[in-house]
Amino acid sequence: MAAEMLLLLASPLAGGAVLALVGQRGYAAEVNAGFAIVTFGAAARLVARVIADGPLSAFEEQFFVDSLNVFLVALTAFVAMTTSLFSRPYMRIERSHGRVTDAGMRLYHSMYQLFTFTMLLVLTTNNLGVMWVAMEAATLTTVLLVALYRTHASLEAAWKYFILCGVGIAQALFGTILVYFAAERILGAGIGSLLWTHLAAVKADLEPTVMSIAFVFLLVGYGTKVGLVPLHNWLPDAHAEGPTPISAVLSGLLLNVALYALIRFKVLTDGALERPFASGLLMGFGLLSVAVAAFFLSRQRDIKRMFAYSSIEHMGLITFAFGMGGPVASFAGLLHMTVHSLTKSAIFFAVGHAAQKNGTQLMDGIRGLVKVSPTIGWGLMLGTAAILGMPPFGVFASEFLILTTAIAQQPWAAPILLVSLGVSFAAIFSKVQAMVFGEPSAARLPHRPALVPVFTHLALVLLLGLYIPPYLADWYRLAARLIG
Amino acid sequence: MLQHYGPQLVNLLAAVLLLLAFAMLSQRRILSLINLFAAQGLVLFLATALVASITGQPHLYWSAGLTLLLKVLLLPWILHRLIRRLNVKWDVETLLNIPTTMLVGIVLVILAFNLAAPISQLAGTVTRSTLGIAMASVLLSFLMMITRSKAVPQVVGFLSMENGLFFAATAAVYGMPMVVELGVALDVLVASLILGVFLFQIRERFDSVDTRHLEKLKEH
Amino acid sequence: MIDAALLAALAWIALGCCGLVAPRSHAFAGRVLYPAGAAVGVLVAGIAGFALFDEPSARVLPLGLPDLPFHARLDALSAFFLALLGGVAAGVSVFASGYLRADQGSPPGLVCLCYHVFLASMALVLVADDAYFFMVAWETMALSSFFLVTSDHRHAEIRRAGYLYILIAHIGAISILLCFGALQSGTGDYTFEGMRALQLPAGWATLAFVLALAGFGAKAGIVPLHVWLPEAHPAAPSPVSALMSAVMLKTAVYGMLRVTLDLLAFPVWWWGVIALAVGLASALFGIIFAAVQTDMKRLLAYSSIENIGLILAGFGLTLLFRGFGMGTLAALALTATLYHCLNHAFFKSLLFLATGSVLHATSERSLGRLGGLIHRMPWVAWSALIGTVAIAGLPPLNGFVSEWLLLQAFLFTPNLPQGYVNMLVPVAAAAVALTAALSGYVMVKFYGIVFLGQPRDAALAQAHDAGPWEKTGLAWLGAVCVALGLFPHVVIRALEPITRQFTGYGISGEAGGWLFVAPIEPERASYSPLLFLGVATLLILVAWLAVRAFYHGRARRANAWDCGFPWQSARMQDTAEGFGQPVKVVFQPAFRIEGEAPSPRDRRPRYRETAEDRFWYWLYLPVARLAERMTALVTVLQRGRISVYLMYSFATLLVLLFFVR
Amino acid sequence: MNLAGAAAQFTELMLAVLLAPLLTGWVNQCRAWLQNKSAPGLLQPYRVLAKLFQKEVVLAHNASPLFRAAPYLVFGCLALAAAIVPSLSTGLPLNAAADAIALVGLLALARFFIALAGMDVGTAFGTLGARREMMVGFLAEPALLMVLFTASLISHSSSLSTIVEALGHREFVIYPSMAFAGVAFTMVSLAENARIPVDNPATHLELTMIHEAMVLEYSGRHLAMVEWAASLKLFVYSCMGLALFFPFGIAQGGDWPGIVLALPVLLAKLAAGGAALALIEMVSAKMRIFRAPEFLGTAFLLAVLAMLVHVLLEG
Repeated sequence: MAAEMLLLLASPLAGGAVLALVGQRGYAAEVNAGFAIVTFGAAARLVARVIADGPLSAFEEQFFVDSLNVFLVALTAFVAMTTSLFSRPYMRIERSHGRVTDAGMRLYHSMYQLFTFTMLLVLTTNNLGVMWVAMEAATLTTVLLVALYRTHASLEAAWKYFILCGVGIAQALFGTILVYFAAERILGAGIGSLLWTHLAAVKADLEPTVMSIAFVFLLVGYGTKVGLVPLHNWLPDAHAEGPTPISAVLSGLLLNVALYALIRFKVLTDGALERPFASGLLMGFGLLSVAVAAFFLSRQRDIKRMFAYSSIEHMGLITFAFGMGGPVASFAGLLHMTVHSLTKSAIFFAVGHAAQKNGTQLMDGIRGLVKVSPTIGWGLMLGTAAILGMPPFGVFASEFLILTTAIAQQPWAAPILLVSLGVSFAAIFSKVQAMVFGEPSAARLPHRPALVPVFTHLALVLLLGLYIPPYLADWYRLAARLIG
Repeated sequence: MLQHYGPQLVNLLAAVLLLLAFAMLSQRRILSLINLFAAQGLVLFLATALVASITGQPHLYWSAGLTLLLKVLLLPWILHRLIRRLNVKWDVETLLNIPTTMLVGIVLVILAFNLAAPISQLAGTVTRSTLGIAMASVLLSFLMMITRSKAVPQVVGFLSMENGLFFAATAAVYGMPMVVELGVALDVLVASLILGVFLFQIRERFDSVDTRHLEKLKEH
Repeated sequence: MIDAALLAALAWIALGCCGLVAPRSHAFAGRVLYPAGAAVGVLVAGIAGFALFDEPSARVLPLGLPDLPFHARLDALSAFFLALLGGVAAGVSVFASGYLRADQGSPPGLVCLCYHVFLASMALVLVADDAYFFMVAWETMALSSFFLVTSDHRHAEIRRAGYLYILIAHIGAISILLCFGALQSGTGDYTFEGMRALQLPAGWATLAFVLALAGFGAKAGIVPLHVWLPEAHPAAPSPVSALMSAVMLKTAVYGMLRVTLDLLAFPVWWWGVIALAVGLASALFGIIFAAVQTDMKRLLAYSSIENIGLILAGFGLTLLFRGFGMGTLAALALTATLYHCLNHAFFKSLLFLATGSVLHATSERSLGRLGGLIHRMPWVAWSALIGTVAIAGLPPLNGFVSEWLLLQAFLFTPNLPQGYVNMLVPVAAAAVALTAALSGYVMVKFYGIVFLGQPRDAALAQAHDAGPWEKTGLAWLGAVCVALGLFPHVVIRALEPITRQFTGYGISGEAGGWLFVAPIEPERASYSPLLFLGVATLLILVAWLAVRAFYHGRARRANAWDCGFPWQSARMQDTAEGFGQPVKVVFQPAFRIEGEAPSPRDRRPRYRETAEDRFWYWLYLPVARLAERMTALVTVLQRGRISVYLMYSFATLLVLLFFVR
Repeated sequence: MNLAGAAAQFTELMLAVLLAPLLTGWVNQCRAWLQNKSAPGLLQPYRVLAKLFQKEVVLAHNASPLFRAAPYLVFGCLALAAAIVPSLSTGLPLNAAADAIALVGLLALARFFIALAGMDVGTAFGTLGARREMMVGFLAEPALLMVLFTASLISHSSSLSTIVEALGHREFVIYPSMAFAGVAFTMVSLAENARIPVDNPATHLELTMIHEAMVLEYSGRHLAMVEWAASLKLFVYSCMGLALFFPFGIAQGGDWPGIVLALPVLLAKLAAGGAALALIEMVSAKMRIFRAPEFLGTAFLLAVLAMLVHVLLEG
């Protein structure tokens, strides 16, 4: 156990250090990918272990892996790997276009590894304080990457990202302190009262008032990173202006990780208060995010910005699902987490190449992709169909469960969901259709796109729509029971 | 003796902290803003040390030392260099005029105290009543960040919010476990370094560190 | 049985995937894959034919969600629609193998893939036995048909049509999804078994019914959700429009029947009134708009709306009788409904394919530039005549039989226990009669302008008749139309299992032997197409022979007389607009008419008139505007000022804190 | 079906086919008398037919086979219709083959083909006539159907012979609904048989003609068949009207003595009906073609009203 855990966390950390030291060489990208692959291997081993002998903890309980976070670990490691594979040719082209300096590449690679490390730390740590530290670190590692291009827009985006998330995360720290405060009275001072496992054991006796106030701070804090409306403002800017691989991992992974933290606290809070206080808040914010994001979509001109808003929408949907709770809804939420990060990162890969080919991120400048490059065109089309909840892709599976449960349990929410999903479908599909079909606007560019990641992701999403492997299913079920 | 006067002293320091928060809220000049921030750090250090000596918890001394090092010496020094390099010593005009800001601040303080009151009753610590003040200073720094339009004051607000959090930790629960304290401190340090880098980049792009220039990205 | 059906669907998918082997080869797709697809279609029809009288057979596939594997079940209802699918698919595929040429936008292999996936997904919709499997198949159907519609995506209007189609289809799908949600009502059991077992409270049942009506109606094209239909059908390649109109709309009907008659074991008579009203509205609307169209495929699309309306009316009547517990009459109405589904599938696909041949021969869709094609392409013309007579509801072909049954069902309504409904029924019957008569009008316009008269365009002289593959397809569909018209008792007997399943009664018992159809009892009403046709043919032959015998068969060719007008040109014939004029005048309020008439002193007089669909202005544009306004509203949130953003989170924090207190 | 029935059926059919022109002639004669012109003579239609059969056929160059087949088709359909309508006796074999709805369908079929034939040559008048004919049709047809529905609602059957038996051979009842139906039926049959006020069989005035315009291109034997079919149509409608509204003296089940008795009754009724028709044509004026929809719409509404009245008062 300890070994895999060590490898899992050490590999990206070492990777960050190494890449920072070697600097921008020809093989830096390969090294980056290599470390990512190693990390994924470690994650796979860890997953195997957890499947074999259940929840595990290591380093006197500082680290803890149960069915809830292990699948996120696997997902994170996997998407990090594929993204590194994608970023190899992509960033090389960016470099050759002179949009990035050598120093920038060095920063990019090492920060990429560190970012992976922080996310894995958030997921695996059992210590809520460390969780906060790692979350803040995740912001710090990505903020420079968002500003990688040093353009006006990217600097502005990075600045907003930094300030908003920094402030938000500070609230989360206050919340954490309050939780510690509540725990300390039962478990006594010391590290023990910050360990989630211990808290979960005694969650019923935690002081309700404190926990409710604490959860408010935590919601505002981590919710900012999840991108819940009205705390979402940093998200579209950061996604649109950063390099595409970073947009992919931000919306594919970081949001999930932040939501994961929120869920951990939700479990504690609802345990402390008898009434579903946290669940109610999550439902409300989730629904608000879905509705507002859907209406943002139709006016977008920048393609990455549009898909950033769609990420907000989907995070809202997931949050709503967890807020509803119950075996089906939580199951659906977890499934949606998985398929959303896979699909959305795949879309960002395709979008990145499309933007590179046409030399612009503005959708009016991108036309007739299937003519220019059928693989990119169909990749984008299918990815969009998937993210819009078209079967047989996995997103549909989760949306199916969420909606059917919603109308049965929260009928009032059903019309809102119906309208929002309809509006977002109308907005996104019209724009993507115009980009994919029709007469092309750009000539073929020489370079070959790296589309293996795209179609790998889409294939997985397709699989999840038609057939969920039993162990994965058990795993979701256990996690869903954990969330309640 | 100390056992008797200590808590009162802590409360006094807490009051000073709140006072400083208000002072920062009302302060127009960047330089004195930074000095106030340093003073806040100092008070925080004193409070932490005091609590440490009252409760005799070793790791609190560590965090006190950390505070002294980071908040009183390092960060103010960095900020001073920063504004010298960026030469932005001029006055900061606020988006909201000072008296209004003050009134809002007072409302915030009331809210914070109301929130903290029930919690403080539960607290087993000698310094229970200071939790409200900590929360208030956090909110006040937040307010300050909202009302300042220049980048540097926003940074200062951000850091002083961190101070408030530290104080909350110290006051409410005699400080977080050591590893967390260290982590937080590290984060704050890295954050302020990155902020510095940023300010320079922004400066060289926009020839100004006024965040009003950072309003291009929006929906039309 | 069910395994066979699933295997057939699988075979279709496999054929589609074969298309990707040689994506750019027309010969491979056209000469190998499509004929094979047709063979599978025949197979499917055969399987379904057996399954119709067989016990329902079910199968659980190891796919789908963990707690919800794909359940498939083949009962009489599914089998009936499956037979419909197979029969039509056979004809259309044979036609398609000759039809699809190089001039489409997408490579043929891709079109072939989408085409066969479309067929397979429709088959799966029909055999699905749990909500998830159903929805997956349903949306796959929508997606594949969307790609088929936009297969020639170089034209902006085709893309627009496809977009409108997929949008309405998706919103409909969401509402179907919510309907299933209401049907399982939180038990988490999504299988149809579970839903059957569940006894919903009245409110939930009604909610489910309304959602189902809206969702499936969006696919079926009932008013006011019909706007995609006249856009998508002309845009699609003709075999695809044939399949969509003939089969895909029927899957929507199937869904309605499945949910309402099977899953909702909760007969409420006024649901029937709703369905009846909506159906008749759609029928009249559709046929009135068909009468004023100038594009032959749009005309057929609107007539599809009409036929779906009639089907829905029959369905409503079924619900009405069922709600009042009149089993036999419900069986009669249901028989009429299903029979009309079958008929419409065949004659509408026949007509769409005929228009496809015309389109290929002349590359012209507008009625204003066609005419006289009966001389150039006799085969297409004569087979189209069969379809035309059938769709106009004239004896002895199949269209008449179903309308006859429907009217019979109406005739027996007035002993309902509900007074208002009794008042409503004569009006409804009148509406049906009017629709039927109007469809005769429309079809005379369609056939007369496309195939008869003088060519309105010089280019038509080069028009060629359809190729052998296309002829075969047309012949098959035409033959089925005739057979369905001449042997109704066979069909009625085949429908008996379904009516017994859902109403407890069958009407073929009284069907008066092999010669007569007598749904209730012979002295109430009877009809014998065979005798009818036999005597009519006899009389015609006798007349002809007598004339030949007593007089002579001489004929001389000369110019048309036309009251002695010397200069006769093709432009003196009625245009499509001209022929539609009376309907436009009589039903003026239904249209949104714009246009200008020339003043007597115009140098170059120009006449323009467009009759638009009011629903655009009543429903769709307002909705779009509303969405626009909402967008403008939320945009305020993202104004770019960081202090404001901070304020949002600050305010959120304070508000939450305040409410926690 | 027994042999006697078949024979009766055959008699009825031949009678209709042979008597139809006579009825036309009779109507024309009555009209001439009322206009106090000198009448052309009762057998004039037969002479016309004979003449036309003698003449050779002149076909337009682009007349299709459909054009040549149409007259026989139409004639066949109307002859069949004549056989279906119980004019002499009920319960004949063909009554079971087609009920009221099928009868309407049959008439529609005939209209359909004659209209297509009108469009086939592609002349201005042909299409004009076809369009107007169909315009008349799409309003007259449902009206006729509604009239028959009223009758079949009363007799709980849509089979014509059952209707007639129910109306004629039960104890006498006054049906208010049948009054409405009768008016509607009269209006419909005026329109359907191209009579004043909707059309005028006597003129070839371009702007107003309907039926004549449609068959303008026909000549020789084709025209003869068309004319014969037209008079058959008049005969069928008359018999239908008589069977519905004056269902007396119609034999049952095709028994010979009954038929022998029924024949003079029928002739008498036809004579009266023809005279009445001529009278109506005399007193009313030809209306503009665009008034026709209103006229027929009224008929349609009256027919629907008849059903409602039935449901209301007699249901």
